[in-house]
Amino acid sequence: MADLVPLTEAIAELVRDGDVVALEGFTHLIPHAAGHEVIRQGRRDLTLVRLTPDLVYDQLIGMGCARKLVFSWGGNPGVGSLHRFRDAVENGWPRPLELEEHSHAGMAAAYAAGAANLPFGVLRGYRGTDLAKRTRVALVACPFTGEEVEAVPAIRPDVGIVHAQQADEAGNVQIWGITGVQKEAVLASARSLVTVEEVVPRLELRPGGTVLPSWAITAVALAPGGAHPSYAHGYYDRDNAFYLAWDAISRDRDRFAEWMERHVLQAGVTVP
Amino acid sequence: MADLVPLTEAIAELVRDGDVVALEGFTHLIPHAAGHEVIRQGRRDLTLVRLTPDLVYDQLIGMGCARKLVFSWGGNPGVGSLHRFRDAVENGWPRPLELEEHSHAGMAAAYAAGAANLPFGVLRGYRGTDLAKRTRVALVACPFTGEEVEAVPAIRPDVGIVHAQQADEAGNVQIWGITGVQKEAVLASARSLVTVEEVVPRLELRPGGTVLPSWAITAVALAPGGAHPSYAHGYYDRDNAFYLAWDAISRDRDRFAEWMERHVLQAGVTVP
Amino acid sequence: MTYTAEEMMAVAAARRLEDGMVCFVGIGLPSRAANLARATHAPGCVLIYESGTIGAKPQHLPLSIGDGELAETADAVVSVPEIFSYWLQAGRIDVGFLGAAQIDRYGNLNSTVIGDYHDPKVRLPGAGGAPEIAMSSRQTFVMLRQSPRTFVERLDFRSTPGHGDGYGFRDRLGLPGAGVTVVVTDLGILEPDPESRELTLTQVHPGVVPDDVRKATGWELRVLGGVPTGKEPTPRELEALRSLKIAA
Amino acid sequence: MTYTAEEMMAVAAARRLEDGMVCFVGIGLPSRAANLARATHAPGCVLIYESGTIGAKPQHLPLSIGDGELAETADAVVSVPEIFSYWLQAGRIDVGFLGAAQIDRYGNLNSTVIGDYHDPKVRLPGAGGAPEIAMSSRQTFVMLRQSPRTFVERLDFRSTPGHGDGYGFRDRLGLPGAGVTVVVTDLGILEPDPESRELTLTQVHPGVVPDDVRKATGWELRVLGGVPTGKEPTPRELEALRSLKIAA
Repeated sequence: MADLVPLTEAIAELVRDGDVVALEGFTHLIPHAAGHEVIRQGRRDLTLVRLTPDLVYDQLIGMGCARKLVFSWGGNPGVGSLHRFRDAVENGWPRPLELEEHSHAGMAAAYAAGAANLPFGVLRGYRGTDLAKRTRVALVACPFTGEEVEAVPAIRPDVGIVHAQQADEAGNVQIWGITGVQKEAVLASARSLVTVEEVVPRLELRPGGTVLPSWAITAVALAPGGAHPSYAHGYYDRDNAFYLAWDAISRDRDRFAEWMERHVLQAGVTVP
Repeated sequence: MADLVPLTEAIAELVRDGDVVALEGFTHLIPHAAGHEVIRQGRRDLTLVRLTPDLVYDQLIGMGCARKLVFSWGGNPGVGSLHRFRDAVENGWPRPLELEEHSHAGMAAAYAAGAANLPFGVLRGYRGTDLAKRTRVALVACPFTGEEVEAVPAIRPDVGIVHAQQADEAGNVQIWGITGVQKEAVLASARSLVTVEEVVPRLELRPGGTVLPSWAITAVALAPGGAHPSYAHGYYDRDNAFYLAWDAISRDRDRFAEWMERHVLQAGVTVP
Repeated sequence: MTYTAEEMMAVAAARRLEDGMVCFVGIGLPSRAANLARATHAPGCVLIYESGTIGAKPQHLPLSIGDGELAETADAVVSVPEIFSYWLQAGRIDVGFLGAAQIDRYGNLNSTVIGDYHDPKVRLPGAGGAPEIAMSSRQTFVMLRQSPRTFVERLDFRSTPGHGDGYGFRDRLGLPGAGVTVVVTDLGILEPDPESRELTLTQVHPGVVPDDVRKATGWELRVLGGVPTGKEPTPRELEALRSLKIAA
Repeated sequence: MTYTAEEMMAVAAARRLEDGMVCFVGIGLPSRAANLARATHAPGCVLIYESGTIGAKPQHLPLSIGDGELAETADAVVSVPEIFSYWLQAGRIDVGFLGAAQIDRYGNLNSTVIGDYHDPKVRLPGAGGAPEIAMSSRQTFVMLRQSPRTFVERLDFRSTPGHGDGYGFRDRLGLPGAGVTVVVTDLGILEPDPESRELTLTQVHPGVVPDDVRKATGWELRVLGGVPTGKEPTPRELEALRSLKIAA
């Protein structure tokens, strides 16, 4: 049974220095509020896992929380670079960032394997790329046909964090719209946190809705607006203007630091 | 784009003697109407694939359409034996039936592998069973940890047939309720047929609904009541009385033959 | 209040379930027992059927594991590939319930054939979900009427692993779950010996003496010294059980 | 009517799409081109975005591949693991659209780094979905502005395979799709030579001469004899294209 706890408490209990942490949400429902709380609590040496690092990891990386990044596409969607990510990789600022780089298909197969308690995922991928030499991918032969296909190691984070639209009072969670790899991220993780837009008495199953039962989640925390500047289908739209604005904010180290100080460190948790 | 065709035509074009055929539907939406049409058209030497053979395969086997069965549980749910299946296995009547026997988990992994165009599926299963010596399962070592897990060969039927509640005029299909392995059965097959309760102008996505786009299906055929005595969620209930009655009907070869003659061979297609 | 042997079995099995346990149940006795637990001391029991229904709360006992009511009352309905991979194989199931045609002294089960596999006397339905349920559930409960024909010295076919040939078998094969921990029969309850893993009579139902159970067992049954007699079904248990009607 | 180079690119790419084609598209030019095709000669084009939206019919061009409108207008929304396994890897995609930072003469793409991988001059976003899109789609269309900096003799990093080192490469590696079949630039269209698979200038846009394209290419560009000039965007195409607004 997932406990309904304040976000501060959830992060304090679930996320530890040195953990492998996955904050997922494929452009939709990116758990920014949870990421900000991780920053406020000053977690260090995290291995961050995520297909698309997006702004939330740009911020965690820029604030020095991460020692390693496992990812497949590290850009500002529709805008350009993630400057804090680039600064860490190109200049080691504020600290060097180790990379384990995959393709989306590889990350997806690795999460699915983790959720299914398998040591590796199987796919046809990485062929004819330099990526294959720079990441963890290997060949496995089909024991029936002899054909060789690719394998990636399962992703099994210490903590998986996603944002959803709703939880009921028992801690059952519903996500709808684009659901990405959120279910896999939660089920693949040893501990899991779901932040939600609202807590409702009873979940109404929606078309395209995915329900995660309370007993498969460690903790649920209320975080209205917790996906901003990403969006929450049925609640608010993607703040495309902020994604554009982030380019300038994040380009300069001082301006970034000042923005984080004002909007994250000083802000504190903005949820009831 | 799936063509909307009469069931007779769909079976005539898609199902050929000697084919590997999967009629799926996990207790829910079992495509009986399609199975009956296969019987009426006198197909022979089929390899029938299905987790739970149920009455539809008891009938196909009893009518001599099958040379091989790939399955995981061959009973009359909540009632007892499938007598035509037993007669074929125990006495070779009306003809011997070759068996490839799996567990549900193994069949599910094999269908998923087929749908994903992988040569094999991976699972943890079959360990410590005599089944492992009697079926197609092998060990694969994780290239990263060395741990051994089980592999099953992908299921790639020549034809996959499922029953769904609705199609729209473009041939897009929606299934809701218990969806079993239907999506995998369709996507794993070289050719596919979906029989539907009704054709609607436009699909309303339902909670728990799965949509298969028209272009991923070969043919759609209208077959109201086509799942009976199984059920169609939102249309009609499972005819539990018929499942009970089938025990006596199928126990005796002559009574079975007479029932099939009257209710299937003579009946013809009962759809508009 | 009088009651049947089947009712005693359902009650005895239900009593072993704790509130909040996640149960992977099949049709028939397991489904009755788990729903009885939900209706009495364990309302928070989570019922999972292999058709993909998670948290089903049927008012009527389903006749098939795919009955519509299971989907309508479930917290979530997932595909069959998902229920076996993300849920069972992932180790999220506390108790897997199984029946069988034959069981041996180590709780291994046969639901495949009586006689030779290639020339069977009786062809049974087969393994279904059982091999992986018995492999990956934290515990496995078996419910089976007891007779020398069902409790046999040697299985005709091992469809599903219990404790194999005894202590250490499951670790050797890498079977993560604890295996069969409870066998509920119409005569009593058997549990594996902590050392040898051999099934041992640890409880008899009211009106049953250990000799009755020995006679109904196809091997030399180990019996716990001073084996206790279980409690009769309470009126509340029987009422709750009888109000669980089979779906029409 | 006047038009921009970007508009010419979108139009030229859209014209290569046939009605009913299933397109795996990314954001930006590919999305514009595919939606233009839907709005003009190919209303039955099926748009798939890697966020899992199948058959999306956006009224506005999405800024991100996960915009809500894609889900609202889609025939189906599936998980990311499913879109890559059951749909792309299964070989259901006719055309995969890709961009990149660098392309070489065999249509191999770099979207990972400029400079050394471990000490990059510029760290780019990375491969994303491209390696498998280029592997499993029946054809791959590349859209890329042409300059000696983007059309290079040697890639700094091969993120995504085109035709590798030429004829036979894809068969040798077991890459099922045909690979890059069309490269649309701001100057013209390049297609692989049937024999060598080397990219060859097969069409120039209006107002462009082959020498312009040679100068904008970092290798000795092969040019089709008497290379034809493509048609200007029609007013209808430009209207349709301009009525596709970016989501606010």
